[in-house]
Amino acid sequence: MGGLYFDIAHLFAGGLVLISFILLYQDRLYALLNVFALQAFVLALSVAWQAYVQDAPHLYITAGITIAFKAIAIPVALHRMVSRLGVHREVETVVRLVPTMLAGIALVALSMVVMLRVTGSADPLAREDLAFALSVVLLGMLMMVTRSNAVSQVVGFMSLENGLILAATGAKGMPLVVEISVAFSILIALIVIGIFLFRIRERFDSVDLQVLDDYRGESR
Amino acid sequence: MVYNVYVILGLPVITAVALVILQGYRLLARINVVSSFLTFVAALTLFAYRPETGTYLLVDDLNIVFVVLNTFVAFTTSAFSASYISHELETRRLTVGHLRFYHAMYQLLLGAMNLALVANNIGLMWVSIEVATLTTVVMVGIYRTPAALEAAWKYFILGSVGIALALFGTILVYMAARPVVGEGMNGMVWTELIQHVSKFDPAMLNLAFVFLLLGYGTKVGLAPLHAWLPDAHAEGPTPISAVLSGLLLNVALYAVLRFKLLMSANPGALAPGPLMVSLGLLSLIFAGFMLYRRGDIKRLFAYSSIEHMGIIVFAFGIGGTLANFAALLHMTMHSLTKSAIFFAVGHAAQAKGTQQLAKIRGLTVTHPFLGWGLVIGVAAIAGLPPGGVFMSEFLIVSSTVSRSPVLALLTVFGLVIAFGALLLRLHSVAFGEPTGSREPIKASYLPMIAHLTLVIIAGIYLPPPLVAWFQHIAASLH
Amino acid sequence: MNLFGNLTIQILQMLLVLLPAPLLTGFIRKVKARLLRKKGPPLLQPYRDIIKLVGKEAVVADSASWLFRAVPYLVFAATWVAAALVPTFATGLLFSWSADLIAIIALLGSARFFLALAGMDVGTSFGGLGSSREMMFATLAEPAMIMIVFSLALIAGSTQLSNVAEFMLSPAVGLRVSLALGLIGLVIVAIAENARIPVDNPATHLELTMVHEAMVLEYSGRHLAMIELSAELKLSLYVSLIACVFFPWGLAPVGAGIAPHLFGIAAYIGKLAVAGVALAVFETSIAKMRVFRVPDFIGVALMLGLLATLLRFMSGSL
Amino acid sequence: MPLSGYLIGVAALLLLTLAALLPRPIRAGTVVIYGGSLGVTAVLFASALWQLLSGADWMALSLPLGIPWLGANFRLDALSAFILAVVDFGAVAASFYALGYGRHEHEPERVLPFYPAFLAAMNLVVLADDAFVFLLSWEMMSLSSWALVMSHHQVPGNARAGFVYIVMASIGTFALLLAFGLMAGDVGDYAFSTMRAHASERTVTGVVLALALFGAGSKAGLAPFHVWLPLAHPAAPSHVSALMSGVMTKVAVYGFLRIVFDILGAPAWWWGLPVLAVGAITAVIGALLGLTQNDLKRVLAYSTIENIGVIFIALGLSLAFRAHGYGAAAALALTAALFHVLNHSLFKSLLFFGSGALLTATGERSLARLGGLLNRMPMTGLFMLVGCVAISALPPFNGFVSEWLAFQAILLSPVLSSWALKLMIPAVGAMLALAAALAAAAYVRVFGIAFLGRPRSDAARNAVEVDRFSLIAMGTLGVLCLLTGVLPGLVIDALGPLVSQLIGTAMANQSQLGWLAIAPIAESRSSYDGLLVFLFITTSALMAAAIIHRFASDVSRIAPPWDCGFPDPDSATQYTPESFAQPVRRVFSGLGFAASETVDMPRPGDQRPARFELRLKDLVWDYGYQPVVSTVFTIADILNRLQFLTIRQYLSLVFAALVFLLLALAIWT
Repeated sequence: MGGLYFDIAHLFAGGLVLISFILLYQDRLYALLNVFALQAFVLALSVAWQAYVQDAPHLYITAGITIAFKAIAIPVALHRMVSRLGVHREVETVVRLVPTMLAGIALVALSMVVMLRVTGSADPLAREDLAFALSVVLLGMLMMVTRSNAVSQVVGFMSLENGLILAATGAKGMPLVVEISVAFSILIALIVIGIFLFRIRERFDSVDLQVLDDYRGESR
Repeated sequence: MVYNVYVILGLPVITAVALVILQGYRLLARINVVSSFLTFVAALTLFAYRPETGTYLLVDDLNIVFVVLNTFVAFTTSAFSASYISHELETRRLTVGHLRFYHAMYQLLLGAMNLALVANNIGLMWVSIEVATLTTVVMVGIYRTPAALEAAWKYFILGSVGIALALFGTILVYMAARPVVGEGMNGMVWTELIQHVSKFDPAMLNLAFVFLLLGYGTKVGLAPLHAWLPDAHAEGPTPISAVLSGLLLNVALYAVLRFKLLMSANPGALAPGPLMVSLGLLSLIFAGFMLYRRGDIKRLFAYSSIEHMGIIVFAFGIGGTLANFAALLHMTMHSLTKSAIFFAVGHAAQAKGTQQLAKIRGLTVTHPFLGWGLVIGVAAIAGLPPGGVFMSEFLIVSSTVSRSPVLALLTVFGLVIAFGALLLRLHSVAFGEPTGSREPIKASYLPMIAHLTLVIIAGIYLPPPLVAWFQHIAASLH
Repeated sequence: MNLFGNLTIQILQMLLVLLPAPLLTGFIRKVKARLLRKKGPPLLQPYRDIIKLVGKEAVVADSASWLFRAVPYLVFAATWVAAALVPTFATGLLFSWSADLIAIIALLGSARFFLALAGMDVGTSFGGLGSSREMMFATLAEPAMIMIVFSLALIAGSTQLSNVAEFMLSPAVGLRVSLALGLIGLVIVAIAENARIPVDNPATHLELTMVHEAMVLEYSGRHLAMIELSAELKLSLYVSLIACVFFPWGLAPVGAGIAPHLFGIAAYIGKLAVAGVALAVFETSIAKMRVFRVPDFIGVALMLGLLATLLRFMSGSL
Repeated sequence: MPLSGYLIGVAALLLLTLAALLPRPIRAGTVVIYGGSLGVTAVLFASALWQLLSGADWMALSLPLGIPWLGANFRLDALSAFILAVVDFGAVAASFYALGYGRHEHEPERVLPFYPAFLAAMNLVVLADDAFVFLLSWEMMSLSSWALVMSHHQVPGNARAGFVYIVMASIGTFALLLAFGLMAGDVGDYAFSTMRAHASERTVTGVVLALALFGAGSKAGLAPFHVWLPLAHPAAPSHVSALMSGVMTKVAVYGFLRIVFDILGAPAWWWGLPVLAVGAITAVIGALLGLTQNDLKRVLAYSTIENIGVIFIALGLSLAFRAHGYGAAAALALTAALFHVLNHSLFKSLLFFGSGALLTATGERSLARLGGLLNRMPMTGLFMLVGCVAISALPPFNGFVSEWLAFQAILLSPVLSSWALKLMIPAVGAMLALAAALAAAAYVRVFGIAFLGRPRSDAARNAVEVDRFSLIAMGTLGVLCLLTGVLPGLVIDALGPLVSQLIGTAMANQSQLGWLAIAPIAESRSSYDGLLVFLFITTSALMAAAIIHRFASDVSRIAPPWDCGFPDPDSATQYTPESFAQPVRRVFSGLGFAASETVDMPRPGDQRPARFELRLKDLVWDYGYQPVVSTVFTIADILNRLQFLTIRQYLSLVFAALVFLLLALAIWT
């Protein structure tokens, strides 16, 4: 497999990490959703590329799912929900942006370090892919824990999951990728539905805990 | 060609479908029990006729024990749930519609867990554990009270993250395997992996194990990944609490074990022992302290589950034939005892109409049978003889102390802390001036009695075949 | 001959501690009176008291139990047996081996135990007061006594009084610090145990700090006589104990002829007289102390005993 | 009887437990259960005694139970035979007593099932020959006795007593578990025989000694681990209290003997020190605190602590002598300890039976509401008197003999070469004497307040004598207290075989001495003849009485008390238990307890009553245990915050764990 293939795959993977950073940087919900759609799109591209490189046609299905579901359906749904719930546009962050970005960079560095310890026995393409995938995963999680708004947390989770798909597709000849992506799509769908259902609370953070304590018979 | 394993997997699913279609909750409950029983019988036949290993399915010494235990507790729990649910109907906490859903989910959960146990394919295992989680999520939320929804939601989110981590770990394992066993399905087939693991890339394996331990550890409920567990136990229907504590935790534990095997089979990889030991100790001591401030009886025993999972993981981490044997024994005993406790607790909560410890007092006076059942159960789970837990804790501590006294001391510390808390609660619940209603409730004590009897017998006498079995596994786990 | 001889000696001994006991008390009273320039009661007054009391009817409180009537005899018996085992004029006592020094102390302990019970039997406030204080003194006096016994036993290599006495006679003794300490301690304990000044006042009935007399307040007639007699017996027991251990001169050795025994008796009488005078002088020269100072007083004895024992443990020569 | 016979006996007791679970008319149940236990334990006692006296050789047996590859091993040697005899005799007495006493039980279904189980467990502990069976039965013993303590769970305070008890017990068990783990070492074989075999290559003996002292000692009631005992023992029904105090503590002593004297191997020179120190402190603390209590059963419980202290002093001496190679002296000390084990089991059971009788007759446990009972319950009173004299270590009863032997052992200590021991042992001797004197005071107080004087409550005024069973049980024990006191030689000779089993040598055979006297080392050194002393006292007392009654007056007039001319009809002016203890309180305050008295005396003309307030503080609890408890709860409170985080915070926990592990990977691999 020539350098070109490698570079293109590399490009996509790196692009995903970059977009994750942009996600971290966003402070508006709509913008956030748009960026996420972009990430999903790039992911789809990279999956498709992998499908082509590994000539594994089933990966095209994954790519299709990604496009249809993550790049279009979910963002749209979330758009509508944001407007429906009238969640004020500001993404209230728990940690301010700058430290978050720094942490993100540190995480990327970390993932590089741990991943590059892996001997070259696995082919470099996979290694790089995995390194990027790991950073995307970590960044997604970072987003989940630094944003207190339900929507942005969903987005965080989905970008985390993008990282997983990236890794899965990067792993040459990995079976069950399609099933996995389907399963994850279902999962995300459930989460989104859940947010719709429980619009009582517009964030994962449960509302006043003291109230719940009365139900639980627990006391601080 | 032997079909029993397909029965174990298929029957629950078919039953689930049937339960969705059929009418009449008594019928549903009966079907539930019968089908669970049949599954159990089929699982028993595995001892006799073992299906040959395939790409997807594997029945070996290790998981056969899990399967049998799993199906047995599932069966007794379904019997308990029959009487429990009927009371819930009378008190209008659930509707018939809910029940249909509930029973279907119950069977689905059972099937998913069995699949996770007999899967020879780490991807398949992952998928089925996810399915199991989702079904339990739904059942935890079934009461639709804000607290229940809260619990379900928390469980759902944390579980999803855990699943994600586990998946990443799985991918990494595949990546590690691919250069050796080649591309395609083989890279995920357990038997292939364990054969060639010694040639895998250690660094990759280490990374994979970190993710798998955290991912499945979330399901096991190890601190600090435990957050979902207490609420899920407390807010769902009690049969589900029993299943969660008695079975689902074991299944996740089984997954961790499998990967521990991989790790320890690879010379280059860092030993999984220390990781598991420290996580186990952390969970043990942490849960021990958390027990003191509980105000909700089911949450109390949920934390005690965390504590015991900690002990088991600790013992597996210590390794060695003795400790592994003890860990397997402890796991079995914990499943039986804890589910028995939840049977008692469920009826007690129904009898008193509350789950708050402060409002349940003098149970041995008002409901002697439940009260003493609870006393025996808690005594057994706290490690008092003649419960089987006593034997396993004896083996764990005494086999640890000679190797590293400090660890043994820490373990004893945690055990004592937890013991104190449990007994403190037991005193207020079982003894003293009784409160609440005194009229008896109609309950099926049979499952509870069966479990407790087994536990007590096991504490004094372990049948040789079982022992041989455990020892064999323990040796293979090294 | 030997067995017979020892038997006679034993019997003589029993009488010899019993009969002069009242005399000793009378003698002490007389000397004290003289020291105070008083005439004092006649020397034989204690005998007269006892005989008179014995003859009178006994008044028993209606709330008393059978124990109240039994105690005087028990106390008397225990004290007498204890006294009979302390060599006074000869070492070869037939039954001396049946109880060693520790057992003798324990016998006195039994006597005290029952006396204290008797004090509480009638259910008056005075009785309880006496008993509780008596027992409190005992809690300190007994360890002190045991310590002294230890130091002695460690020197003499025996707790058997006859053997101790023999050892003390032998030149092996020499002059030892621990012996001196032991002597002082023993004297203190003796004063405390016999309810003498400064611990207690034997000559009064209506003093709030009284101990022994408060216990026996309800006794009368023959019972009181028994109590008095055993008190006097106890006093002479302690005197003869001190004499036997620290001043064993004149004790007739085993199997000696008649003459040594007579000499021994004479020596014993002499020792009693000396002790009486000394006690009288001591009691007239100091004042009684408050009850809660007494523990310190007895504590001194305990310390001395412990010190003596430790010295012995440390080196053989002290 | 073969060893299997004993196990069958145990099985029979367990069957009785099951039988007690069946529904039945209560009276019948009481008779069946206690009668059954009586029969079984009687057989066990007889055969154990025979085993001990006949010197039949040891028996071992292994059953396919317990830990599979190890099996359940049992052994009956001289030591276990002796303890077995003590245990089962106590059981016989208690069961017989309970035939009468058990009828007054309100909720027999909470007592009957656990009573036989308790007996069975104690028997098993003594028979066990491997660590697992030992600890299993040990913990069963705790568990069943805990259930018995909880039988009156609605009485305020009992629940707390039960809780403290079961927690302390299981901590002790864990200590023993660690000890056994260390002794098994890398061999990993928990059979005592194997441990004995590997005694030589053991390195951590000191730790094991400490663990054993803690584990067994906390069960026996050694200070400062004694706090549970005065709570738990009184809470149980009296016949159970008797078993717990008189017998179960002995099983604990057995545990210590088995581990330290038998399995652990040759002692180091310093082993004696901690044991002696702990024993002496325990003896004094127990005696002191016992003197300040008002609850009769609590006084008895504290005196149990005191006696355990005495036993451990003797054990410490024995260890010291043995370590320095003085076999005879070690044998003497050990004999003293075992003799005291026997004695204490006798008179402590007797006293608890008595307290039970008082409870039945008056419904009162507080001394302050008793009084004058000797006239109303003459037999009970007499037996209690015997018990009080015996436990106060006064001749001619048995308590004195064992303490006398202990003193004789102390007198031998100059031969020891170690200076620490030289310095320590005299002090220990003084504390032993102090404890004995304090005990005497305590029992004068108990008997004087409860049985003498005038009744302090209507309950005491209307008390009547108790049932025949109780009286016979108490009488038998009383007679035995006297017999073992006047015939100590026989007991010492009977103890010979097990002493030589543990030490290698035994005391010289006492039966050659004339007049049934005993001489520990040599007759020239010291000797004691309980029989003669007894005869002398009785004869001279009777003689004196006879002479006076015959030749002088035997008339006596019943009159109101004189009381120095200030007679007071009100029985409230009698000495109360508090006032009796006041002198000792004042003198010893600060040793283990702190007493503070406040007097509020109104000025002349002021109408309000004067008030005297007495506060007692248990220093051991306040400064030893309270801090631990509060620390645990503080930590629990701090950690409890983690129960109330938001989902996002929980996620951050997971995230933190992940990052931490990845960092670890990055750094350490």
